[in-house]
Amino acid sequence: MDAKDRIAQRVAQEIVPGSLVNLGIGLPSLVASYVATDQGVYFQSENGVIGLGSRPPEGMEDPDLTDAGGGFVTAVPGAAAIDSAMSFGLIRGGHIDLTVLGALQVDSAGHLANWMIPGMLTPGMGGAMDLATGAKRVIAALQHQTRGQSKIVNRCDLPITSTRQVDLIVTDLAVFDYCDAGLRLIELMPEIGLDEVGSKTQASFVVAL
Amino acid sequence: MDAKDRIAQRVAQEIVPGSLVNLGIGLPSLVASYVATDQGVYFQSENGVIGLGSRPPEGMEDPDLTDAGGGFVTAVPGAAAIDSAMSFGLIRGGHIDLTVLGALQVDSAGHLANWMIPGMLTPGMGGAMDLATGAKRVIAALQHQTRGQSKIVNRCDLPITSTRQVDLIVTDLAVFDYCDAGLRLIELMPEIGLDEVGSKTQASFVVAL
Amino acid sequence: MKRSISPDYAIEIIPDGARIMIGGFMGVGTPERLIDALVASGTGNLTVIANDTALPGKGIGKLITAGSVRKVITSHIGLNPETQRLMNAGKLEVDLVPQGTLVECIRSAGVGLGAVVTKTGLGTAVAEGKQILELEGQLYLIELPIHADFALIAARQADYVGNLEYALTAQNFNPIMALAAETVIAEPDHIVPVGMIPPDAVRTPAALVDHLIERAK
Amino acid sequence: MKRSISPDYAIEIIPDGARIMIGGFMGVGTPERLIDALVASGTGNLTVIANDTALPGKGIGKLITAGSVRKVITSHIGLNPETQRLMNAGKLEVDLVPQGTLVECIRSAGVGLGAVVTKTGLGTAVAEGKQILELEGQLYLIELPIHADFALIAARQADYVGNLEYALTAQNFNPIMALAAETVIAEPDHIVPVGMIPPDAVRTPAALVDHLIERAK
Repeated sequence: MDAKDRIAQRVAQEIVPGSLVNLGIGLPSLVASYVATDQGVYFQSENGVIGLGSRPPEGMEDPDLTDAGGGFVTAVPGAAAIDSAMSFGLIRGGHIDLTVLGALQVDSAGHLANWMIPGMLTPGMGGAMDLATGAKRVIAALQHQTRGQSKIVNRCDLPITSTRQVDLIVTDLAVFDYCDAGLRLIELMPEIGLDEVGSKTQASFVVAL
Repeated sequence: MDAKDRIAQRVAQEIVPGSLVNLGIGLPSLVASYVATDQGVYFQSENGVIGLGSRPPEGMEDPDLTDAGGGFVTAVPGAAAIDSAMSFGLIRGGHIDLTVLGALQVDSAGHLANWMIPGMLTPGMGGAMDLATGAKRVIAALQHQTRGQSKIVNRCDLPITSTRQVDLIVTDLAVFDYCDAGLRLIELMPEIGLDEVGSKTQASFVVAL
Repeated sequence: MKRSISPDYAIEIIPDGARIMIGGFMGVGTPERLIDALVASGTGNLTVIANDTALPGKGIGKLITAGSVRKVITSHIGLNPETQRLMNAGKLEVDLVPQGTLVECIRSAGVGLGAVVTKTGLGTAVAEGKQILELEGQLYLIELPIHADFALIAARQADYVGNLEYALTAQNFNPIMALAAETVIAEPDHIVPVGMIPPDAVRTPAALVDHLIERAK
Repeated sequence: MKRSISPDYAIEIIPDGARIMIGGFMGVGTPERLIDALVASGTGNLTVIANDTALPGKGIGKLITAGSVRKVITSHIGLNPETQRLMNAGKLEVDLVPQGTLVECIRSAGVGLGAVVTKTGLGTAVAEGKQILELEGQLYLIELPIHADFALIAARQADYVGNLEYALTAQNFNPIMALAAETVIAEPDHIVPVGMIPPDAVRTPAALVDHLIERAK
């Protein structure tokens, strides 16, 4: 199992039965495959479906049923199709129980940066700003480092996505949340030691394992 | 034909083929019966239907298909059912070509009063404030006098419905619009003389017959 | 999948003094069985948010007559003389709001917006005491979101998970109120198996509905 | 009843420099025949308002590649490297707006509201130069309505008078854009007789639609 799948599998444990969950594109979208289908969990995709399902059978893909990345999907029984105003009404209005977002950086204040690298890459924020601001719970799911640089930083130097503090960070090395003292390490991923997390993390954190 | 029907018949002449029209409850609702059914005119009722039709056949009334007064109606082929947010989105957004509203008073500034008589009667504004403010064209349809008092006044002493100037006033005596000089008499109803309108109107007006 | 509950059981969770949205337009598309249970429960001191107070003996009119309501936030009371009588007697507070503003304030609460910025009501009694905003040379009235503790809504049809479908003018405020209350209780005429309401026909997604009222006995 | 017109004929009414909304989400639910006709017409200097710029060779991506667009107001350009290349080369102005703000600004234009009052974007680059409003102790960003001269929308089905029905995720921005443009041009997959779309299935009432595009040849 590679790093991304390990992260996705760990995030899946955070999903409460019966909840409504939005998964960002990329790494977060892998989470769905680790959630049991009998838990009454509904996945919302911001392009307009509640009850996103797995991949359709070969040859049965419908061009009018896609995920937010434009890929073919199915819908589960009990799904609902909604327009973009309703979709973001649900997101901004606090009706999404949990969103899992990818990140370029997350910082000690719980700010997430995931929509542009000035001068290099500008994908745009898509629905990320609304999700990071409006969802009831926000999990940042990301690889701990990129090219040897920590993505868990004291202060984002990339443009942030929201001033709302994320609730949980899950990386391939560890799980963090926030307490009064700031960023807090609460769990090590299997076979990872505290020293490794310390040496690979730029941000200061307290430990509560 | 009584006064109300004469007013309704005259208002009907203002309705342009192919337009979307909202008729207020009471007197304005009589207008529909004077509009030919082959003119492609659609009536919107603010409780949520576009394409309001006439009375349903006896015994076939549907409790879920009513006008804004709660009375049974039909819907024409090509009708659409909408929720209240969409209904008032259309109204406030300028998508209604014409609204016909009843009035307790209309004044020289074109202000309409039709939602309360302090200390006596408070029906409430319902959709009237949105209609008077948002429709492309507003016609006030009312009897010229009530208990010998002119309802066309220099300045409303009843609480106004909107600061937006109405476009046309149709009474059982005359038709008025507004020009740079203010209220303007543009038409006498059949068998009505200028002197009668003058003596029964409190507001000052210019004449352009 | 949700369990269906009886109107009486549903009403037990509503305390005295609760702030309740009730769907319906002149009693059309209104949850009559929930209203009957609410009247029977004796729960009082309610704040009711609704388009109108219907007629005496119909829909919200029953709550007004029963004296269950302390305050009503509404656009129209003209067809219910009882509402006007109680208001004039100082026994019922009536907050009149233009209908388009009312539905949009409910929507804004439901979709996480901070205010409704509208021209409706500007320069009228409705604007008294409210903030005016100038944008691009135009004046607007700032109207604040309207939330509720409970929304009692009527629907033509629900499926077992709680997706809702409405019919014709019985739709009105119901789908908007389903967005804006802590707890949403839906009274459908019919409850059908999952899959019988196609995704494109759903107007209120199941995730918004907390309780489904069981079929009428 | 409306007459149906060809994509080429519809596009003739769109002048250089027009401000155009185009429905679709990553090319899904986007009016491809209208876009093809617009590219073929050579009309340029356009401002396009859309959720995203799709992919090269698909939907709005074709307009980007053809150089028809001067400015795009959108939430996401990440899957179209051509958009990013033109932006970096200074040949295309890109105004990035959060997706929920974008759809709500379009809606507010369509439903006659003066602004969108939202927390989204507060404290980020999106808030730069914008007015902040404090209401009940909370800060909000004021985002202005977004209008257009034309809306090019895709629908699953229209009837002869122009009522529209959408399908699944091909709905997205289409019904909202149909509210917010001077002229609305709809490209349905199918056009059916009046009465075949029941009133409760209509998502865009005919009154909003100015032109229907004829069936594909």
